[in-house]
Amino acid sequence: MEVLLFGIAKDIVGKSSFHLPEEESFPKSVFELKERLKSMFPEFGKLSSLAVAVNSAYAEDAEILKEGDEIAIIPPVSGG
Amino acid sequence: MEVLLFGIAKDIVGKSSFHLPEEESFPKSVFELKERLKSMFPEFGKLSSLAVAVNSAYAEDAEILKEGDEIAIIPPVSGG
Amino acid sequence: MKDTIIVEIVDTLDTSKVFLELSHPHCGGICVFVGAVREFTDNEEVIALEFETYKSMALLEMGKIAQEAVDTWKLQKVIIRHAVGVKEVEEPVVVVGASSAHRDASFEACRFLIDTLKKRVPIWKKEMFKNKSVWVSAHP
Amino acid sequence: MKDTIIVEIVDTLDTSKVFLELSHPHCGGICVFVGAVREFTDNEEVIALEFETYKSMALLEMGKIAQEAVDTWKLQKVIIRHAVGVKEVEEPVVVVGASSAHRDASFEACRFLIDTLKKRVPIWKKEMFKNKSVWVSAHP
Repeated sequence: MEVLLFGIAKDIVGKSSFHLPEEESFPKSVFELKERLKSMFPEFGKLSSLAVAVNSAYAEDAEILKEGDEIAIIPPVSGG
Repeated sequence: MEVLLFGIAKDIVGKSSFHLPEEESFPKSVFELKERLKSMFPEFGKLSSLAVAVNSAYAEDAEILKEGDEIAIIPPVSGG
Repeated sequence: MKDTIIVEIVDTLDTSKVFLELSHPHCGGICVFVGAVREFTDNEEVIALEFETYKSMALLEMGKIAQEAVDTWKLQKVIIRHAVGVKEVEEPVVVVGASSAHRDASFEACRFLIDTLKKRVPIWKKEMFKNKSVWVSAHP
Repeated sequence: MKDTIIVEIVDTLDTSKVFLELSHPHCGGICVFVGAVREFTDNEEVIALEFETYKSMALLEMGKIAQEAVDTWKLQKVIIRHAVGVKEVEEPVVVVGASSAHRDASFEACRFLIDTLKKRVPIWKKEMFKNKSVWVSAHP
Protein backbone atom coordinates (compact mmCIF):
# COMPACT_ATOMS: atom_id res chain seq x y z
CA MET A 1 0.00 0.00 0.00
CA GLU A 2 1.40 3.34 -1.12
CA VAL A 3 0.78 6.32 1.18
CA LEU A 4 1.46 9.98 0.25
CA LEU A 5 3.19 12.15 2.85
CA PHE A 6 3.19 15.93 3.23
CA GLY A 7 4.59 18.62 5.53
CA ILE A 8 5.95 17.29 8.79
CA ALA A 9 4.76 13.75 7.91
CA LYS A 10 7.30 13.75 5.08
CA ASP A 11 10.02 14.84 7.52
CA ILE A 12 9.07 12.15 10.05
CA VAL A 13 9.24 9.31 7.53
CA GLY A 14 12.03 10.89 5.52
CA LYS A 15 10.35 10.62 2.12
CA SER A 16 7.32 11.92 0.24
CA SER A 17 5.58 8.58 -0.05
CA PHE A 18 5.66 5.44 1.97
CA HIS A 19 5.14 1.79 1.14
CA LEU A 20 3.63 -0.38 3.86
CA PRO A 21 5.65 -3.62 3.69
CA GLU A 22 3.73 -6.41 1.98
CA GLU A 23 4.68 -9.01 4.56
CA GLU A 24 2.61 -7.11 7.13
CA SER A 25 -1.14 -7.47 7.21
CA PHE A 26 -2.82 -4.79 5.11
CA PRO A 27 -4.58 -2.18 7.36
CA LYS A 28 -8.32 -2.56 6.81
CA SER A 29 -9.45 0.89 7.92
CA VAL A 30 -8.26 4.46 8.32
CA PHE A 31 -8.08 3.82 12.06
CA GLU A 32 -5.83 0.79 11.57
CA LEU A 33 -3.58 2.74 9.23
CA LYS A 34 -3.16 5.54 11.78
CA GLU A 35 -2.35 3.04 14.53
CA ARG A 36 0.18 1.30 12.27
CA LEU A 37 1.86 4.62 11.49
CA LYS A 38 2.06 5.64 15.14
CA SER A 39 3.64 2.36 16.12
CA MET A 40 6.20 2.51 13.28
CA PHE A 41 6.93 6.24 13.79
CA PRO A 42 6.08 7.39 17.33
CA GLU A 43 6.50 11.05 16.21
CA PHE A 44 3.04 10.82 14.58
CA GLY A 45 1.55 10.41 18.05
CA LYS A 46 2.98 13.79 19.10
CA LEU A 47 1.26 15.88 16.40
CA SER A 48 -1.64 18.24 17.17
CA SER A 49 -3.83 16.12 14.91
CA LEU A 50 -3.50 13.40 12.32
CA ALA A 51 -5.95 12.93 9.45
CA VAL A 52 -6.08 10.61 6.49
CA ALA A 53 -7.42 11.42 3.05
CA VAL A 54 -8.74 8.72 0.75
CA ASN A 55 -9.03 9.68 -2.91
CA SER A 56 -8.48 13.38 -2.10
CA ALA A 57 -11.18 13.66 0.58
CA TYR A 58 -10.96 13.55 4.38
CA ALA A 59 -11.81 10.05 5.62
CA GLU A 60 -13.41 9.02 8.90
CA ASP A 61 -11.58 6.49 11.12
CA ALA A 62 -14.13 3.82 10.21
CA GLU A 63 -13.63 4.14 6.45
CA ILE A 64 -12.45 0.90 4.85
CA LEU A 65 -9.36 1.07 2.65
CA LYS A 66 -9.44 -0.61 -0.73
CA GLU A 67 -6.58 -1.48 -3.04
CA GLY A 68 -6.14 1.24 -5.63
CA ASP A 69 -7.27 4.02 -3.24
CA GLU A 70 -5.06 7.12 -3.22
CA ILE A 71 -4.17 7.44 0.44
CA ALA A 72 -2.53 10.50 2.02
CA ILE A 73 -1.44 11.38 5.53
CA ILE A 74 -2.64 14.87 6.49
CA PRO A 75 -0.72 16.38 9.41
CA PRO A 76 -2.11 19.63 10.93
CA VAL A 77 -2.77 22.02 8.03
CA SER A 78 -1.45 25.58 8.17
CA GLY A 79 -2.35 27.37 4.95
CA GLY A 80 -3.24 31.05 4.73
CA MET B 1 -24.47 84.85 6.04
CA GLU B 2 -23.45 82.49 3.24
CA VAL B 3 -24.50 78.85 3.58
CA LEU B 4 -23.21 76.00 1.39
CA LEU B 5 -25.77 73.47 0.13
CA PHE B 6 -25.28 69.88 -1.03
CA GLY B 7 -27.32 66.95 -2.31
CA ILE B 8 -31.05 67.33 -1.81
CA ALA B 9 -30.52 70.61 0.10
CA LYS B 10 -29.25 72.12 -3.12
CA ASP B 11 -32.37 70.89 -4.94
CA ILE B 12 -34.69 72.26 -2.25
CA VAL B 13 -33.20 75.75 -2.35
CA GLY B 14 -32.43 75.62 -6.07
CA LYS B 15 -28.78 76.66 -5.78
CA SER B 16 -25.48 75.48 -4.33
CA SER B 17 -25.14 78.25 -1.79
CA PHE B 18 -27.61 80.41 -0.01
CA HIS B 19 -27.45 83.91 1.38
CA LEU B 20 -29.54 84.62 4.46
CA PRO B 21 -31.05 88.08 3.78
CA GLU B 22 -29.32 90.81 5.74
CA GLU B 23 -32.55 92.47 6.81
CA GLU B 24 -33.36 89.39 8.88
CA SER B 25 -31.79 88.91 12.24
CA PHE B 26 -28.60 86.82 11.99
CA PRO B 27 -29.17 83.32 13.48
CA LYS B 28 -27.08 83.05 16.62
CA SER B 29 -26.77 79.26 16.80
CA VAL B 30 -26.88 76.11 14.69
CA PHE B 31 -30.31 75.46 16.15
CA GLU B 32 -31.62 78.88 15.08
CA LEU B 33 -30.19 78.39 11.60
CA LYS B 34 -31.98 75.04 11.23
CA GLU B 35 -35.27 76.56 12.42
CA ARG B 36 -34.86 79.47 10.02
CA LEU B 37 -34.25 77.08 7.11
CA LYS B 38 -37.25 74.91 7.96
CA SER B 39 -39.54 77.92 8.10
CA MET B 40 -38.25 79.32 4.81
CA PHE B 41 -38.21 75.90 3.06
CA PRO B 42 -40.60 73.45 4.70
CA GLU B 43 -39.04 70.58 2.65
CA PHE B 44 -36.11 70.62 5.10
CA GLY B 45 -38.50 69.47 7.83
CA LYS B 46 -39.31 66.33 5.84
CA LEU B 47 -35.75 64.99 5.56
CA SER B 48 -34.56 61.93 7.54
CA SER B 49 -32.07 64.18 9.30
CA LEU B 50 -30.56 67.63 9.00
CA ALA B 51 -27.08 68.51 10.19
CA VAL B 52 -24.96 71.62 10.01
CA ALA B 53 -21.21 71.80 9.58
CA VAL B 54 -19.23 74.77 10.80
CA ASN B 55 -15.74 75.09 9.34
CA SER B 56 -15.88 71.55 7.89
CA ALA B 57 -16.87 69.80 11.12
CA TYR B 58 -20.27 68.63 12.40
CA ALA B 59 -21.71 71.23 14.80
CA GLU B 60 -24.01 70.67 17.76
CA ASP B 61 -27.30 72.60 17.88
CA ALA B 62 -25.94 74.80 20.67
CA GLU B 63 -22.87 75.92 18.72
CA ILE B 64 -22.73 79.69 18.23
CA LEU B 65 -22.23 80.96 14.68
CA LYS B 66 -19.63 83.65 14.07
CA GLU B 67 -19.17 85.87 11.05
CA GLY B 68 -16.56 84.35 8.76
CA ASP B 69 -17.49 80.77 9.65
CA GLU B 70 -17.85 78.40 6.70
CA ILE B 71 -21.34 77.04 7.19
CA ALA B 72 -22.79 74.05 5.31
CA ILE B 73 -26.12 72.25 5.40
CA ILE B 74 -25.65 68.48 5.56
CA PRO B 75 -28.71 66.51 4.49
CA PRO B 76 -28.66 62.71 5.12
CA VAL B 77 -25.35 61.41 3.78
CA SER B 78 -25.30 58.39 1.47
CA GLY B 79 -21.73 57.66 0.42
CA GLY B 80 -20.32 54.21 -0.16
CA MET C 1 8.29 55.31 4.10
CA LYS C 2 4.72 55.40 2.86
CA ASP C 3 1.99 57.11 4.90
CA THR C 4 0.02 55.16 7.49
CA ILE C 5 -3.22 56.80 6.36
CA ILE C 6 -4.35 57.53 2.81
CA VAL C 7 -7.67 59.36 2.32
CA GLU C 8 -8.72 60.59 -1.09
CA ILE C 9 -11.64 61.83 -3.17
CA VAL C 10 -11.02 60.89 -6.80
CA ASP C 11 -12.78 61.01 -10.15
CA THR C 12 -11.91 57.42 -11.05
CA LEU C 13 -11.10 54.62 -8.63
CA ASP C 14 -8.24 52.28 -9.44
CA THR C 15 -8.54 49.06 -7.43
CA SER C 16 -5.44 47.41 -8.87
CA LYS C 17 -2.84 48.82 -6.47
CA VAL C 18 -4.69 48.80 -3.17
CA PHE C 19 -2.99 45.68 -1.79
CA LEU C 20 0.43 47.05 -2.69
CA GLU C 21 -0.50 50.33 -0.99
CA LEU C 22 -1.59 48.47 2.16
CA SER C 23 1.38 46.09 2.24
CA HIS C 24 3.72 46.33 5.23
CA PRO C 25 6.38 43.92 6.57
CA HIS C 26 4.61 43.73 9.96
CA CYS C 27 1.25 42.80 8.40
CA GLY C 28 -0.04 39.29 7.94
CA GLY C 29 -3.59 40.36 7.10
CA ILE C 30 -5.04 42.89 4.67
CA CYS C 31 -8.81 43.29 4.33
CA VAL C 32 -10.31 45.49 1.62
CA PHE C 33 -13.91 46.32 0.81
CA VAL C 34 -15.01 47.74 -2.53
CA GLY C 35 -18.46 49.19 -3.07
CA ALA C 36 -19.67 49.16 -6.67
CA VAL C 37 -22.73 50.29 -8.62
CA ARG C 38 -25.44 47.64 -8.57
CA GLU C 39 -27.82 47.25 -11.49
CA PHE C 40 -30.98 46.99 -9.39
CA THR C 41 -32.45 48.72 -6.34
CA ASP C 42 -35.64 47.07 -5.12
CA ASN C 43 -36.02 45.44 -8.54
CA GLU C 44 -35.82 48.77 -10.33
CA GLU C 45 -33.10 49.14 -12.93
CA VAL C 46 -30.41 51.69 -12.05
CA ILE C 47 -28.86 53.50 -15.02
CA ALA C 48 -26.11 55.20 -13.02
CA LEU C 49 -25.24 56.74 -9.67
CA GLU C 50 -24.07 60.29 -9.23
CA PHE C 51 -21.91 61.17 -6.24
CA GLU C 52 -21.41 64.65 -4.88
CA THR C 53 -19.27 65.68 -1.92
CA TYR C 54 -18.37 68.55 0.37
CA LYS C 55 -14.75 67.81 -0.30
CA SER C 56 -12.87 69.68 2.44
CA MET C 57 -15.12 68.26 5.15
CA ALA C 58 -15.24 64.77 3.57
CA LEU C 59 -11.45 64.52 3.63
CA LEU C 60 -11.34 65.67 7.25
CA GLU C 61 -14.01 63.14 8.28
CA MET C 62 -12.28 60.35 6.36
CA GLY C 63 -9.04 61.24 8.10
CA LYS C 64 -10.72 61.14 11.52
CA ILE C 65 -12.33 57.75 10.80
CA ALA C 66 -9.01 56.32 9.55
CA GLN C 67 -7.23 57.59 12.67
CA GLU C 68 -9.90 56.10 14.94
CA ALA C 69 -9.35 52.74 13.22
CA VAL C 70 -5.55 52.96 13.52
CA ASP C 71 -5.86 53.76 17.23
CA THR C 72 -8.46 51.07 17.96
CA TRP C 73 -6.89 48.17 16.08
CA LYS C 74 -3.18 49.14 15.97
CA LEU C 75 -3.19 49.07 12.19
CA GLN C 76 -0.12 49.55 10.03
CA LYS C 77 -2.00 51.12 7.14
CA VAL C 78 -5.47 52.37 6.27
CA ILE C 79 -6.97 53.53 2.98
CA ILE C 80 -10.27 55.31 2.41
CA ARG C 81 -10.83 56.40 -1.17
CA HIS C 82 -14.15 57.55 -2.63
CA ALA C 83 -15.10 58.46 -6.17
CA VAL C 84 -17.35 61.34 -7.21
CA GLY C 85 -19.26 62.07 -10.41
CA VAL C 86 -21.42 59.77 -12.51
CA LYS C 87 -20.67 56.04 -12.13
CA GLU C 88 -22.16 53.25 -14.19
CA VAL C 89 -23.09 49.68 -13.28
CA GLU C 90 -20.11 47.61 -12.00
CA GLU C 91 -17.89 50.68 -11.55
CA PRO C 92 -16.22 50.84 -8.12
CA VAL C 93 -17.23 53.89 -6.07
CA VAL C 94 -15.47 53.34 -2.75
CA VAL C 95 -12.43 51.41 -1.53
CA VAL C 96 -11.62 51.00 2.16
CA GLY C 97 -8.88 48.77 3.53
CA ALA C 98 -6.79 48.02 6.58
CA SER C 99 -3.64 46.00 7.19
CA SER C 100 -2.62 44.56 10.52
CA ALA C 101 -0.49 41.86 12.10
CA HIS C 102 -3.42 39.42 12.34
CA ARG C 103 -6.59 38.95 10.34
CA ASP C 104 -9.16 39.67 13.06
CA ALA C 105 -8.11 43.29 13.31
CA SER C 106 -8.05 43.84 9.56
CA PHE C 107 -11.59 42.48 9.13
CA GLU C 108 -13.03 44.44 12.07
CA ALA C 109 -11.31 47.65 11.03
CA CYS C 110 -12.38 47.32 7.40
CA ARG C 111 -15.99 46.84 8.46
CA PHE C 112 -15.75 49.86 10.77
CA LEU C 113 -14.31 51.99 7.96
CA ILE C 114 -17.14 51.38 5.50
CA ASP C 115 -19.92 51.49 8.12
CA THR C 116 -18.66 54.74 9.60
CA LEU C 117 -18.00 56.32 6.21
CA LYS C 118 -21.63 55.66 5.30
CA LYS C 119 -22.81 57.33 8.53
CA ARG C 120 -20.58 60.37 8.70
CA VAL C 121 -18.75 61.34 5.53
CA PRO C 122 -20.51 64.16 3.61
CA ILE C 123 -21.01 62.38 0.31
CA TRP C 124 -24.39 62.17 -1.39
CA LYS C 125 -25.57 59.58 -3.87
CA LYS C 126 -28.30 60.09 -6.43
CA GLU C 127 -29.80 57.00 -8.02
CA MET C 128 -30.68 57.59 -11.65
CA PHE C 129 -33.48 55.36 -12.93
CA LYS C 130 -35.07 55.44 -16.37
CA ASN C 131 -37.69 58.04 -15.52
CA LYS C 132 -36.58 59.63 -12.28
CA SER C 133 -33.65 60.24 -9.97
CA VAL C 134 -33.61 60.01 -6.18
CA TRP C 135 -31.22 61.25 -3.48
CA VAL C 136 -30.59 58.08 -1.49
CA SER C 137 -31.68 58.09 2.20
CA ALA C 138 -32.88 61.70 2.04
CA HIS C 139 -36.38 60.87 3.25
CA PRO C 140 -37.56 58.44 5.96
CA MET D 1 -19.89 34.72 -18.68
CA LYS D 2 -17.14 34.32 -16.09
CA ASP D 3 -17.25 31.47 -13.58
CA THR D 4 -19.00 31.92 -10.25
CA ILE D 5 -16.18 30.12 -8.45
CA ILE D 6 -12.46 30.42 -9.05
CA VAL D 7 -10.09 28.21 -7.00
CA GLU D 8 -6.42 28.04 -7.81
CA ILE D 9 -3.02 26.98 -6.49
CA VAL D 10 -0.38 29.23 -8.07
CA ASP D 11 3.35 29.88 -7.86
CA THR D 12 2.95 33.66 -7.70
CA LEU D 13 -0.11 35.57 -6.52
CA ASP D 14 -1.24 38.60 -8.49
CA THR D 15 -3.52 40.80 -6.36
CA SER D 16 -4.07 43.47 -9.01
CA LYS D 17 -7.04 41.93 -10.84
CA VAL D 18 -9.02 40.40 -7.99
CA PHE D 19 -11.67 43.13 -7.86
CA LEU D 20 -12.17 42.92 -11.62
CA GLU D 21 -12.51 39.15 -11.31
CA LEU D 22 -15.12 39.52 -8.55
CA SER D 23 -17.07 42.31 -10.25
CA HIS D 24 -20.67 41.56 -11.23
CA PRO D 25 -23.57 43.86 -12.18
CA HIS D 26 -25.71 42.52 -9.32
CA CYS D 27 -23.02 43.16 -6.70
CA GLY D 28 -22.79 46.24 -4.55
CA GLY D 29 -20.19 44.81 -2.18
CA ILE D 30 -16.90 43.01 -2.72
CA CYS D 31 -14.78 41.95 0.26
CA VAL D 32 -11.28 40.56 -0.23
CA PHE D 33 -8.74 39.30 2.29
CA VAL D 34 -5.05 38.91 1.49
CA GLY D 35 -2.67 37.03 3.76
CA ALA D 36 0.97 38.02 3.46
CA VAL D 37 4.29 37.00 4.97
CA ARG D 38 4.92 38.82 8.24
CA GLU D 39 8.46 39.67 9.32
CA PHE D 40 8.06 38.51 12.92
CA THR D 41 6.48 35.55 14.73
CA ASP D 42 6.54 35.95 18.50
CA ASN D 43 9.32 38.54 18.12
CA GLU D 44 11.48 36.16 16.14
CA GLU D 45 12.54 37.28 12.67
CA VAL D 46 11.10 35.23 9.82
CA ILE D 47 13.32 34.93 6.74
CA ALA D 48 10.70 33.30 4.54
CA LEU D 49 7.74 30.93 4.53
CA GLU D 50 7.60 27.79 2.47
CA PHE D 51 4.22 26.41 1.41
CA GLU D 52 3.58 22.88 0.29
CA THR D 53 0.27 21.37 -0.80
CA TYR D 54 -1.51 18.16 -1.71
CA LYS D 55 -2.77 19.87 -4.83
CA SER D 56 -5.58 17.61 -6.07
CA MET D 57 -7.18 17.51 -2.62
CA ALA D 58 -6.53 21.19 -1.91
CA LEU D 59 -8.38 22.23 -5.06
CA LEU D 60 -11.31 19.95 -4.19
CA GLU D 61 -11.49 21.34 -0.63
CA MET D 62 -11.24 24.92 -1.87
CA GLY D 63 -14.06 24.21 -4.32
CA LYS D 64 -16.24 22.75 -1.54
CA ILE D 65 -15.61 25.74 0.72
CA ALA D 66 -16.37 28.19 -2.09
CA GLN D 67 -19.61 26.35 -2.90
CA GLU D 68 -20.64 26.35 0.77
CA ALA D 69 -20.14 30.13 0.82
CA VAL D 70 -22.11 30.65 -2.42
CA ASP D 71 -24.99 28.58 -1.04
CA THR D 72 -25.00 30.21 2.40
CA TRP D 73 -24.74 33.85 1.34
CA LYS D 74 -26.15 33.80 -2.23
CA LEU D 75 -22.90 35.17 -3.62
CA GLN D 76 -22.35 36.15 -7.22
CA LYS D 77 -18.65 35.31 -7.23
CA VAL D 78 -16.02 33.71 -5.01
CA ILE D 79 -12.26 33.45 -5.36
CA ILE D 80 -9.85 31.31 -3.34
CA ARG D 81 -6.28 31.42 -4.58
CA HIS D 82 -3.25 30.17 -2.65
CA ALA D 83 0.44 30.35 -3.48
CA VAL D 84 3.00 27.58 -2.94
CA GLY D 85 6.78 27.62 -2.75
CA VAL D 86 9.08 29.97 -0.86
CA LYS D 87 7.61 33.41 -0.08
CA GLU D 88 9.48 36.34 1.38
CA VAL D 89 8.35 39.10 3.75
CA GLU D 90 5.43 41.18 2.38
CA GLU D 91 4.68 38.70 -0.40
CA PRO D 92 0.99 37.73 -0.62
CA VAL D 93 0.34 34.03 -0.04
CA VAL D 94 -3.45 33.77 -0.12
CA VAL D 95 -6.32 35.77 -1.61
CA VAL D 96 -9.95 35.04 -0.79
CA GLY D 97 -12.88 37.19 -1.86
CA ALA D 98 -16.63 37.29 -2.27
CA SER D 99 -19.04 39.59 -4.05
CA SER D 100 -22.70 39.99 -3.18
CA ALA D 101 -25.62 42.37 -3.48
CA HIS D 102 -25.00 43.88 -0.04
CA ARG D 103 -21.90 44.32 2.07
CA ASP D 104 -22.90 42.18 5.08
CA ALA D 105 -22.84 39.00 3.02
CA SER D 106 -19.52 39.81 1.37
CA PHE D 107 -17.81 40.43 4.73
CA GLU D 108 -19.25 37.33 6.41
CA ALA D 109 -18.46 35.11 3.43
CA CYS D 110 -14.91 36.44 3.10
CA ARG D 111 -14.26 35.74 6.76
CA PHE D 112 -15.70 32.23 6.40
CA LEU D 113 -13.49 31.56 3.36
CA ILE D 114 -10.20 32.35 5.09
CA ASP D 115 -11.16 30.76 8.43
CA THR D 116 -12.31 27.54 6.77
CA LEU D 117 -9.35 27.42 4.39
CA LYS D 118 -7.04 27.55 7.40
CA LYS D 119 -8.88 24.66 9.05
CA ARG D 120 -9.42 22.30 6.15
CA VAL D 121 -7.33 22.89 3.04
CA PRO D 122 -4.26 20.60 2.87
CA ILE D 123 -1.57 23.26 2.67
CA TRP D 124 1.41 23.29 5.02
CA LYS D 125 3.53 26.26 5.99
CA LYS D 126 7.11 26.06 7.20
CA GLU D 127 8.49 29.13 8.98
CA MET D 128 12.14 29.65 8.17
CA PHE D 129 14.06 31.51 10.87
CA LYS D 130 17.77 32.28 10.90
CA ASN D 131 18.83 29.03 12.59
CA LYS D 132 15.84 26.71 12.29
CA SER D 133 12.65 26.00 10.43
CA VAL D 134 9.31 24.92 11.90
CA TRP D 135 6.14 23.38 10.41
CA VAL D 136 3.45 25.73 11.72
CA SER D 137 0.79 24.21 14.05
CA ALA D 138 2.25 20.71 13.76
CA HIS D 139 2.64 20.29 17.49
CA PRO D 140 0.35 21.30 20.37
